[in-house]
Amino acid sequence: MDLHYSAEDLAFRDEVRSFLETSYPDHLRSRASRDEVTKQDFLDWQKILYNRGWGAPAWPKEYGGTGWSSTQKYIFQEECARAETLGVPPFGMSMLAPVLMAFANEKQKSYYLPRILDGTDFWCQGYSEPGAGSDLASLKTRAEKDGDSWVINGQKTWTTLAHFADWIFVLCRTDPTARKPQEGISFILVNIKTPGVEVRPIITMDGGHEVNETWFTDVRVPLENIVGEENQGWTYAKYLLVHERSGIAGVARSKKAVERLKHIASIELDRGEPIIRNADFARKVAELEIDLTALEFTELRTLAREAQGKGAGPESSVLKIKGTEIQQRLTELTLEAVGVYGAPYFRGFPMEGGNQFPIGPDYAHHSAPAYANMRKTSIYGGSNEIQRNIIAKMVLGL
Amino acid sequence: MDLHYSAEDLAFRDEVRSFLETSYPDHLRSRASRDEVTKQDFLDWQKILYNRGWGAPAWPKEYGGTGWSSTQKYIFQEECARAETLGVPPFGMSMLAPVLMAFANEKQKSYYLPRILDGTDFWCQGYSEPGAGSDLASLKTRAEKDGDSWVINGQKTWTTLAHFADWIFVLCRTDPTARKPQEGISFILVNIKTPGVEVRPIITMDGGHEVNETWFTDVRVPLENIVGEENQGWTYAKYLLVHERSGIAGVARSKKAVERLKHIASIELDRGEPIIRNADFARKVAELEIDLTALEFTELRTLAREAQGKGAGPESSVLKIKGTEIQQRLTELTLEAVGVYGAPYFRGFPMEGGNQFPIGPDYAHHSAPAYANMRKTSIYGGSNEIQRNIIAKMVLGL
Amino acid sequence: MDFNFTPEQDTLRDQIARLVRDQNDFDTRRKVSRSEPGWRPALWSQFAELGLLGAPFSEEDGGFGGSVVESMIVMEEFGKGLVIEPYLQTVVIAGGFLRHAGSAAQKEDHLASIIGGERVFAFAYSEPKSRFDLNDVSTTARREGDGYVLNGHKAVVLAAPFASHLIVTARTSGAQRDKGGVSVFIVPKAAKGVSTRDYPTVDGLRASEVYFENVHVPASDLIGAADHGFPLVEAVVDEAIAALCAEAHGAMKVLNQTTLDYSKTRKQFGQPIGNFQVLQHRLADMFMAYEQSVSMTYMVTLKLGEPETARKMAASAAKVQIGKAGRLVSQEAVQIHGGMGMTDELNVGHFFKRLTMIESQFGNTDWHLRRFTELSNS
Amino acid sequence: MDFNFTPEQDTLRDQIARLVRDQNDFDTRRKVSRSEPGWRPALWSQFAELGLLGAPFSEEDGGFGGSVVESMIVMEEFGKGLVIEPYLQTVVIAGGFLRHAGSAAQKEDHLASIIGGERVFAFAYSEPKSRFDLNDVSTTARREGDGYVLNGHKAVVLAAPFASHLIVTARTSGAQRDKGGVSVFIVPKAAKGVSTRDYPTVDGLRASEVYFENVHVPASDLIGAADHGFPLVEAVVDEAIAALCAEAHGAMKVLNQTTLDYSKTRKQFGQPIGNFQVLQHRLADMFMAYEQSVSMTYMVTLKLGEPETARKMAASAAKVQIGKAGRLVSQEAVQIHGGMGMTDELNVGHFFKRLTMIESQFGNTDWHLRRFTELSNS
Repeated sequence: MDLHYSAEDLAFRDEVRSFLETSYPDHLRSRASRDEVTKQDFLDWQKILYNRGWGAPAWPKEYGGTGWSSTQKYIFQEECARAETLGVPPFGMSMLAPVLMAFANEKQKSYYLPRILDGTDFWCQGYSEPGAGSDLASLKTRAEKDGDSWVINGQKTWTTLAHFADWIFVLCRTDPTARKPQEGISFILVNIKTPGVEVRPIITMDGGHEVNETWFTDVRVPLENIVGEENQGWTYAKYLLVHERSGIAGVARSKKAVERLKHIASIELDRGEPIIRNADFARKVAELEIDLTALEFTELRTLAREAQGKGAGPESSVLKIKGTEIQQRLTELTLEAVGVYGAPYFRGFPMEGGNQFPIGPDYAHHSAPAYANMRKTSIYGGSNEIQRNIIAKMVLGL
Repeated sequence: MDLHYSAEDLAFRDEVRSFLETSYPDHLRSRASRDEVTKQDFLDWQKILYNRGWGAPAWPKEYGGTGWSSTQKYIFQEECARAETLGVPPFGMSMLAPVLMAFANEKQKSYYLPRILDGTDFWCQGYSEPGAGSDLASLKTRAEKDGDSWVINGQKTWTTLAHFADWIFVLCRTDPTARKPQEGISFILVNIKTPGVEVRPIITMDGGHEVNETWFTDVRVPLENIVGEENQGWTYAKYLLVHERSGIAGVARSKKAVERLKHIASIELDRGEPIIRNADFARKVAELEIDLTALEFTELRTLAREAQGKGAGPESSVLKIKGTEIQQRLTELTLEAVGVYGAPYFRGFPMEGGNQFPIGPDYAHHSAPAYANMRKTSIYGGSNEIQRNIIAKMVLGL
Repeated sequence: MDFNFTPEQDTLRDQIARLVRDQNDFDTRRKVSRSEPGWRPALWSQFAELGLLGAPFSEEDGGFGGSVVESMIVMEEFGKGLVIEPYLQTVVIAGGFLRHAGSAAQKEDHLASIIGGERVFAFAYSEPKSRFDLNDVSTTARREGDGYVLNGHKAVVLAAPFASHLIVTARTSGAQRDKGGVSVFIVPKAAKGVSTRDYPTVDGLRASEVYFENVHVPASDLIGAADHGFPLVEAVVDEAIAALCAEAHGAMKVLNQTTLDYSKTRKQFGQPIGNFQVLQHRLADMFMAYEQSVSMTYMVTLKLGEPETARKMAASAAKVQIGKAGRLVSQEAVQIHGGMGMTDELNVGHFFKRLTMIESQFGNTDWHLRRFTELSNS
Repeated sequence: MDFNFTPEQDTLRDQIARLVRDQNDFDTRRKVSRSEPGWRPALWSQFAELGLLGAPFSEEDGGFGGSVVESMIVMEEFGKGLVIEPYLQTVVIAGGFLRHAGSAAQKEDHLASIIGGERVFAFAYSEPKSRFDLNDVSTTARREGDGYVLNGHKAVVLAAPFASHLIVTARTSGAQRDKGGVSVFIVPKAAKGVSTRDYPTVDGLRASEVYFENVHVPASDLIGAADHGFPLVEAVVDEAIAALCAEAHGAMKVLNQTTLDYSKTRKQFGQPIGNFQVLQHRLADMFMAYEQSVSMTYMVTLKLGEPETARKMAASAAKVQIGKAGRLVSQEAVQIHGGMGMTDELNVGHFFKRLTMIESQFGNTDWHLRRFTELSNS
């Protein structure tokens, strides 16, 4: 047992760090703490990574990935968090791509994967439906064969960043007569410009626009747009859900956020002293730091198991639950730290003087919307209730 | 709306207070904080109350009770807690007696009730069985008619203070062919000296002896010892469970215990200062006090509803849950306050010098066993999980 | 001991409930809060006509002879409907200052206009660095001639965008955090030297940063004794806390009911999600949190007349309970609603945001826990 | 980065597990703990024969070349079996003092006897008023001639009833709570002037109040430098904390498994209670608490060699996590077992009591949270 990085890993860390210092552009630096990230922001960052050969840290070399070890991937994540870079949207890179690599035909792989890698195609995910949130298998969107096309009708919801997307991968019911709800589902790729696809924004309570409803009305796509076998989509969907869970804990980003929180708490005053000196507040920050340390080492243990080929398995539910609880707690404490200046609300109201909000300290502007927004993390990606069910069933055998 | 006591109520409070000051005997005063209360202690205290005419504060006058208003009963409880008197075991006084008053025949009432009132009979409760904890209806103890007798066979468990008891009221299955588990149960009174009754102690993890297993082997009791109708025992059992829930919250006792805790915390040192000045400890005590205030006013609201004849109903589950959580928390914080002297254990080991324990401060001696012992409160009387089920079903309609 | 409402109080509640239902449905409220001017003067006039704005004032003050209990009823019903009109600032707070310490002339000048709905007040007390401490006052009121000259910056003054008058705390002596030396003034917003920057708040209200630049205030607009305003501010704020608690429990009541209803209709895995025992227990916990909040609201409301220490402890205890309960209920309501709970379209998120803001209004949970602790162990 | 055990470490674990299973089943352990002398010297000899007592010592110290990882393995397995023999006090703590600061002569004198199982140590550091502060030392060591004279009272000295030697902290200079002026001594329990009052503890161990009355100690029994013992004590106690964390997670592992097994067999309302979703989620929470505890045990064990601040923060963080997890797991295990969990007859209550005592050993959760906070924000 040993905690230390090897000399090679340390050299790699320095390489990543210096790349981020020199290559991460200023115009994206200021974005990170802003309300809305634009599609162009994502494309710019992906292009920079791609040009460096790091367009897909988690992919195997044969598909243009880096072929990094899990320690290297971990270091890369750590350094990106440290430098507060934009995240890379997971839909194409970490969700669709592994499914394509495992189940798509050569033609599909050679067409779609490079376009994800270089940022040509922006993907989104068509899973949830209004009647099927955590209960994915009860989906109703239909795809019927008609000549050389699938004809898709139905509605998806919570389609994150669909308003940026070029493509959407859609779970469709292709055999309505199947005995079990999990059967008779297919995994189909749809160009979002196809006639009949309509993306309608859902505004969330923080005032943001991240998610959408996506409607399909007689949408015709070529039969060849199916991935893998007809009616086997549920298998691929599940593969996607358990694959590539590394990073789900968000440890590196949360560590950076703890730093930010402590910085804010060293400025905000309570009885004339920095609030970090308030015993109650300090205790809550310490508890959070300690929870995060526990999560970090649980993730490291998981990575070690994965590196031995043992697979993360349902233990990744622990990472999801604890990771999101910490992310939520961070926003709760940030809002608490900023006191009365958590109240002013600016989104959607024209600002004077460009990027600078006029009221209260910068770090306070987004604190209440961020708190509200992060409630989503215990709902999406399989709600934390579902994750506890998974632990009970898969780990504990209940 | 008004919080103040009427002049009559204030006069009553003074009367109770002065009675307790003059009449509560010294030899019981020292008992309250001791390991084990003896049967004689209970009898002594009941006799004093009886002689004052206050043997049964909650009973109607016709049965020798006080006929007090609910405010008066509340005041009496408050004052007893304030004076740290012994409690009165509920089995005869608050559990059996209301059932007898409602369902027993005149002969039974006139025989049993006066003997409860003056302390002649000490009762215990034969409800739970090894296979039926919270699921009372699945009980297996049988009573079969044989001539002029019931013949009882089976086993009850968690029979609190059965080792003090003269009598036990027993739920028995009298119709094994009934369609539902709730049917075919009868409510039978058994003199504990009857041949075939055997009381075996259960030692709990705190080292104490409060509960027992009670075995029935061909125990013969007269047919007339049944209360109410044959096979209707479940009705009476439920009546008993919802009746007389006042005091279940234990507010008055917990208020006194908070005082004791704060006293301890003003003596015990942390970094050379009383630990009550430690911000974390003080916060926890304050949260407890506040929770207790909320519970107190919830109980007062319940009493007000009851006084209007609206009945406490399933809301009493709130009192049970919150009341026991507070009682448990009190012992947790007391153990925490006493620091290293929570560890020494004395029960069952001969002590030098009589009542005085030799190691550490008096108030520390019982702190760890008390913490362990109070875990029972969220298990007994319908576990707190069952109480939440009741709220969900009966109050929320789920 | 009595926890019953009078028939008059029951009638008052029914009237408000009907008004809120008819005039302040969720869509209307959302539209009003997102357009100018951010409130409805016409609705305010209706409040006045119905007598709501005079409910807690004595008859000799021109009111309808009610008390803090009437304000509790109003605020609870307003909480159920997420009402944004500034009853708290105008009636509870400004009205409270006038009731407690207003001179005959001040009452004469302001009370009838409050009760009649002509004047709206805001309470300018917090400052960029004061956090929740009412004694932390950097705004100065310099004695000059027959009056005072105010200079300073007040932060997040709720209802200021549509207020005609401000209640302002300012320092007439002492250092920034001294408890002595605080004075309270009534300042017309139109007074020379008062300027504001107005903005919406996350919970759909409006607020301003208010700047005082050599604002001349006559001595007759000082409320109470100069330098001794702090205990008065504390007393009024404790009343505001009681009112906020009522608003919060009203909001929780609706949020619990909405969540309960949703859990009975929304199906997952072939059954209503309310069948799942985990959600049942969490809904039971939400119910308990609500019940305890009602209890604490009654408690603090009925103890507002107690001696200072008891009153403060009651207010802090209630604020702590309501803060925790509001957080539990609002977070669980969103969680149980799932994605739908996150949307701007349902009222759930709006209750969530209001309860979140109430938690920090007039001191957050930690702040009141500390105040309670200090009073309890002193 | 490596979280794997060596084959030798795996073998060590297997050996201990077998020994504990064969020699320390629940009934035996309970009987031993309740009769005199309250431990088993014969079992201790077996530990020595198996090499457990030398596992963490270097080969040059006569040990088997292991490290803190070996102690972690021993303590985890001991935790699973609620072993009462004083490995922590003798090997981890006394061994730790000797490893860190023992003179050649002291190592020569004591290490072989520890490894061979001939000497048993106890650590006399806490005092009636010191709570958890290692620097709070009233026991005095007055310089006299070539040695020291000790006077004082040490509280709740675990394992002292059967110890041959004591490690004692005493003040050689400074005031009661000064960090300077603390010195560490080895004192044979048989030394003149040492007296004890022995008693059992709630978790089935044995402890003593230890009194020093003009106890003469030669300077050669001072460990480390006079007056500078405090950092040494802190370092050794952090190692003891790591070992306690391992013991605690071992205990939690068994308690979780026992509770899980029970929930699969115990029936209520016609089905195993493990079918109830509320219990499923609580068992999931217990599982998570255990997993996080394992992680924190590894973390602190592997960071014992870090610079002082990092080491202390690691130890405090781990102790906080383990304290909370132990409380959650032990309380839930009792609750899920229902009445049976309350009895002396099942092992559940015994694990409950041991985990409860671990929570306060070497500083409770609050104490370590504060230490962590102070280090984190300094």
